[in-house]
Amino acid sequence: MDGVSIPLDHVLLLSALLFICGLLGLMMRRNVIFILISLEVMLNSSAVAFVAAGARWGQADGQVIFMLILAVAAAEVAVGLGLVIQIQRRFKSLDMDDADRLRG
Amino acid sequence: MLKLLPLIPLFPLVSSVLLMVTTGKMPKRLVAILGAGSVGLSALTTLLVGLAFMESGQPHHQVLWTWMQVGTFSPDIAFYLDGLTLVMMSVITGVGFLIHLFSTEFMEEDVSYSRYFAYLNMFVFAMLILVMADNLLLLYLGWEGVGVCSYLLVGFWYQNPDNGLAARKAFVVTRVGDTAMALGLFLLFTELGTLDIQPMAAAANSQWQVGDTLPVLACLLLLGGAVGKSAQLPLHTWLPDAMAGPTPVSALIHAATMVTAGVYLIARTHELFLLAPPAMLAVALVGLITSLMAAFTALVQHDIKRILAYSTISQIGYMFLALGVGAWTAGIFHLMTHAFFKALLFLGAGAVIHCLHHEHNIFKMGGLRTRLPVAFWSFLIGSAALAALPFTSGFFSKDMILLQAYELPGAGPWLWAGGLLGALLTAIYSFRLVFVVFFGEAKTEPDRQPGLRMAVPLTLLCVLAIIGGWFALPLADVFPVAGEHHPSHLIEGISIAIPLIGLVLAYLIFLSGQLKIDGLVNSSLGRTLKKFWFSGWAMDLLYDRLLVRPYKGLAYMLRGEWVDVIYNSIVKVCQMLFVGLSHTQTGRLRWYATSMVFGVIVVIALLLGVI
Amino acid sequence: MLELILFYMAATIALVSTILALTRVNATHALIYLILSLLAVAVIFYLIGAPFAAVLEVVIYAGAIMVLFVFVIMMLNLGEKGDRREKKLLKPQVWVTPVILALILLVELVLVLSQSAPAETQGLISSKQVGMTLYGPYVLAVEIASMLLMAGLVGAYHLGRRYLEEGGGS
Amino acid sequence: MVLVNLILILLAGGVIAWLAERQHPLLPRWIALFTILFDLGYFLVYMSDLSWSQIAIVPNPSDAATWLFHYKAEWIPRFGISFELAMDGLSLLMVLLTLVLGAVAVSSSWTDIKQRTGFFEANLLWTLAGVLGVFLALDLFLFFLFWEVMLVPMYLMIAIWGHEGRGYASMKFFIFTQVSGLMMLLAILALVMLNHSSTGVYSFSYFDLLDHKVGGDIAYYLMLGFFVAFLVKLPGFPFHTWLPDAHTQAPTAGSVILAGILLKTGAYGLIRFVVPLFPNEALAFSPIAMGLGVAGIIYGAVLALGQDDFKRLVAYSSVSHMGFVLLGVFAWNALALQGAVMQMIAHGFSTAALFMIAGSLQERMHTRDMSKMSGLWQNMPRMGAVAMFFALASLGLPGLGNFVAEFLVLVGLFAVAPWVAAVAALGLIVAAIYSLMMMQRAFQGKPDEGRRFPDYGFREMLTMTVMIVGLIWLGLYPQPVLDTAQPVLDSLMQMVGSVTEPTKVAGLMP
Repeated sequence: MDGVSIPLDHVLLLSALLFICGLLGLMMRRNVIFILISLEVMLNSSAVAFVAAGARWGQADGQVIFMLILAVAAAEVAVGLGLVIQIQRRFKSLDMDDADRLRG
Repeated sequence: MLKLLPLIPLFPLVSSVLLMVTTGKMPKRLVAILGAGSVGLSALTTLLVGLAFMESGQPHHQVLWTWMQVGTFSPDIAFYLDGLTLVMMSVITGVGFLIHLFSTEFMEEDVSYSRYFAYLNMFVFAMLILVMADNLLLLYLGWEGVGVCSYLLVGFWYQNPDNGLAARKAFVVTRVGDTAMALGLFLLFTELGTLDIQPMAAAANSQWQVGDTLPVLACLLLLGGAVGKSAQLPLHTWLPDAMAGPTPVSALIHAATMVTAGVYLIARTHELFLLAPPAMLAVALVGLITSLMAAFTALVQHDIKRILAYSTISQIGYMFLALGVGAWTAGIFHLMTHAFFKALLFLGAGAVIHCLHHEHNIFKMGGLRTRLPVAFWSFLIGSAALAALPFTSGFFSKDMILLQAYELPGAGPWLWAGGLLGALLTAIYSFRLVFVVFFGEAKTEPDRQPGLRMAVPLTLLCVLAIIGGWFALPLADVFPVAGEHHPSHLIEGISIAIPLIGLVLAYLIFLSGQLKIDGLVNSSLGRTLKKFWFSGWAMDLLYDRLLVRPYKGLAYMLRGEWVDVIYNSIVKVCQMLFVGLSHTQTGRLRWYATSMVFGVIVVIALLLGVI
Repeated sequence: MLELILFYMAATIALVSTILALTRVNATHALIYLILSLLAVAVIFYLIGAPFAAVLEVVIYAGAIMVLFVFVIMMLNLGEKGDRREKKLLKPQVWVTPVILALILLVELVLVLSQSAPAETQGLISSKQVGMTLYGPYVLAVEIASMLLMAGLVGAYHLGRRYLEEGGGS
Repeated sequence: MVLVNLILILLAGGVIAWLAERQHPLLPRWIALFTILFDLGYFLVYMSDLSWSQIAIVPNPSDAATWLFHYKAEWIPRFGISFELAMDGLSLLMVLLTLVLGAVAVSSSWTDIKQRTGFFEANLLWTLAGVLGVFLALDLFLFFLFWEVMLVPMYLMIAIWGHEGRGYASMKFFIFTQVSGLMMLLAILALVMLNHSSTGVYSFSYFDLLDHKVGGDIAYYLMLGFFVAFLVKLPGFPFHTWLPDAHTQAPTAGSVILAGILLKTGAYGLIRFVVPLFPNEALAFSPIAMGLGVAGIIYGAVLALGQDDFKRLVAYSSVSHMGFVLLGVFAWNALALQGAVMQMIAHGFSTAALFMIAGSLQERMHTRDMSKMSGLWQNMPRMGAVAMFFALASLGLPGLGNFVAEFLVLVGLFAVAPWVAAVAALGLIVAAIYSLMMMQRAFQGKPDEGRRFPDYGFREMLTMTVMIVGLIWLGLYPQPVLDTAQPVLDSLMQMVGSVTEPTKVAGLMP
């Protein structure tokens, strides 16, 4: 298995495309679950970029960061889903626009 | 003996402070003794000092302490005694004492008896400082001091807002003049380096030539102060209103002493004025014009005190005329005789008012000749002196002024003619007063007779008003000697005849009624003119429209503080920004995410541009 | 060559399934597509020489985290009504601005990428290497991550407990 | 150490007064009075060691040994910040004024503060401590610190014990002072940085900064930074608008301190810092400064006439009077400078007294509106007489301190800029108008027979007598004050002497 043949640019491009998908989801969806999913996509895409960069230099740092991202994602999902439950209880809806208490 | 000089102002000062500190808790008798007695003591001391001065014949200079000293600016609290000072001091303490004595009875029923004497004594103190001052700054202290006392006394019955207005007017109008004078002081100090009068005169003589601009400017500024204090054009409007004060106050401050301070100032600084002929001419013209205007105004007034007030303005005009033509001694002489007869007239008027339920309108009086004989004789003698009937004191002084005015090369005869017109008018209005008030049928009955403390001062002043013309004033060393004059007999004769003509005219018009002037008075021109003169040539109206109202309007307009508009608009902008920005806080997650993306785009674009 | 083909296939699957996941109305469907996307990414990891990461991606991401999602969605019991409502929210006007912005961003990213010199991934990085690095220079990061996880745990417990105490969802 | 103790005593007294409220609510005012008098006594004891010959030494601004007292301790040596206090004739006068008026201020709020008395007196004492610090500090960092220290307690005094509009007034006061203070801080920092770049050492010390003057355009802006801070405090037109609000709303003691002492810190700053640190720039700026001074004199006087509120009137009169100080400082003339110093002291007395009268009226009538007053003299002759005295002082009656001050300023200014002096002299006329109008509206006119108010009692008369005697003394024998300030001003004149050649002032000559 020699991974020499995969061009880094393409991996990074994939990462960018995934990231933008996540971003679009974040911007368009109002359902809090989909927002969380979008966040996961974005985290994942950045993880791709890290791993690819690590592979480019033959260093393990990229994967280390990937693992940290995993930890962040896990924590985020745990808290985020807890919040989802609270939002559902409070607003009887998952629409984030109903939870606009922060409006100035 | 000369060392007693500082005691003279000290007596009234101490008395005044005592009266102020005890705040009316002193018994009236003691107040009277303290108030009048202190001035009496001053008068006695003045006599002693005067005798000593006559003996030595040398001007006496006495420094008490250095007022302030900054670099070369070091005015002292110091007194200077020469003939001029002595004359002024004698008038102030002498006439002042008589008026204080008169006041002890006149003000008997007033609740603020001790406040009255506190002010009056303070006035005497300030006036003495004014005339005794060795330098112009100390003179200015006295100058403002008498202004304040005048303010306090005009507004003595403060319960009536009209009196307050009159008092404020008196102070503010004179302050305009005072400020001009202060500027004059600045100029003199800046140019001559001292404010001590004698060194200053010497410095002026050595630094300036006759006809230079600076002395003219300085003298005109000093003249500004003088016209303010002495109620000359264009700052004369306060004096008639100042009659709101108690009548003895009018006699002391607004006839005998304070209003003549301007005359004193010019006489004191005559060496400067001699360097500035245009300023001298200005003094003469101001005096003449004022004197005529005031005389016309006095002709048509109803209020006994206002008539006397305009007459005072007119007479001071004569003094200015005298100073302007260089007749220094004559001016001071007239100052003195005027102090006698005008104090007499005012006190006489005071007696009439006192005994007549505070009636001021002369057309509501009449026939008082038999009912108030003391007042009648005072008025008669006073009016005779005022009109300059021969052998009264006023005759000598006024005659001297007119003759010296005639001598002046150039404008002399014109000034003389103007002066004669004034003398004619003076005779007419003064005897109009006498005839209307004391002859004819009685309209109001007096409810009392003047007591001893009123009668004695009146009598003494009557004597002074008659014999005052024979006094020899010790002014020879003070003023430059006037040239010998040889007036023709014609000129002299006219001067004597004019007042008599005026007397006869007044008799014919106001007493016998043989000369009918109703037609003249009731014609439209006559009515307009009468109204115009009655209002004091509409000067009050002019100032009201030109200065008072615009200033008040300005103050009212600005009171909301427009500068704050700037700061408030800064606040407004901040608030608008706040409101605007708070709209971006929609609370919507998508909106925040979108804005973040937008920001990221911008940042990356910037980076790309840089890369 | 095979790797390259595999890579492009996996990349296509990842992209398509992600797009599908984000456009679903039903949350459960979306999750299935997301798992598919994650698996595809795992393949890519494997291909670029990071087998350990690939394994973690499958086990933790696609396994643990997504299961968590599924549990919650089941707990919320959204059903048909939620789907209809969700459909209404996906109106075209909601799309326009985000899409434009996303496109601009994409262009920018591509520009950035095009400026870097072409390079390729190289060699395999063993799990040993990763482990050495992780517990070597990055040990502090591990500590921080552990604290983060702890905080997440506590937070999730706290939020969830109140829900349970108050008697469950609607 | 004397100087440090002077400040510490006040700070400690404040703490004690605060704590003492728990024992008895009336105790703090006695503690405050005692603290100030003790401080004054302590200072006088040390001052009595000074001889006139010592005071007459012209202090060399860059040689600390020529100053009367000097104290220096390291504070933050890394940035050249030290705890440096020093006193010369000018600060001596200011310290005396502060302590005397401080005692007067305590007396003026003897009865009208009923809530949280302890904290009030504590704030009062802390303000005084801050003011003393400002007058004594010679380290610019320390100076700025004290500048803020005096601000905060004053803000609290207005915000807590003020009248109906206190929120707005105190905020306005705070923001004006704070913003201008920030400008000064920027200028200080820039000055230190410039000094650092030329000498290589950081130093906030006045002496060091004096030795290395900055030049060029930047110096002009730095001068403006200082100038604006001091002008706001002075207050000079057009930065005066906080003053009427703050004065009107402050409790009596607050007004007394504000008018009597705090405003003087602005004037002091001009003399101590702006002119010596930036002589060239200040000279170039002086036409504008004079213009602002004259504008302040006239504007303040006009607005004073338009006011119904007794305190607002007095506040605007302050604006007018402080214009003379500005003129005096920027006339570049020994006479005018002396006048400015005299005005600082005389105005402190006269305006403080007028504010006390306003406070007494407010306490008795519960209004400051002069349209609701009339003929008060009838009921309160003593208060009326006192008010008359201070009204006359305020309009510049010769024989009282204000006249000496204004006359010296004008006579000095006249030599430099006659036309400016002529316009400023109009201030004498308009001052008469508003002062007398104030007397007329409040004390004269028809008395309201239905209402009776208690006249001044012993405590009030005692306080007022102190001020009256002070003003008469300043008016008739100001020499001790002049002599004390003279050496300082001489050194100032020497310092600027090199730049004030007649040719440079020529623009102002006729």
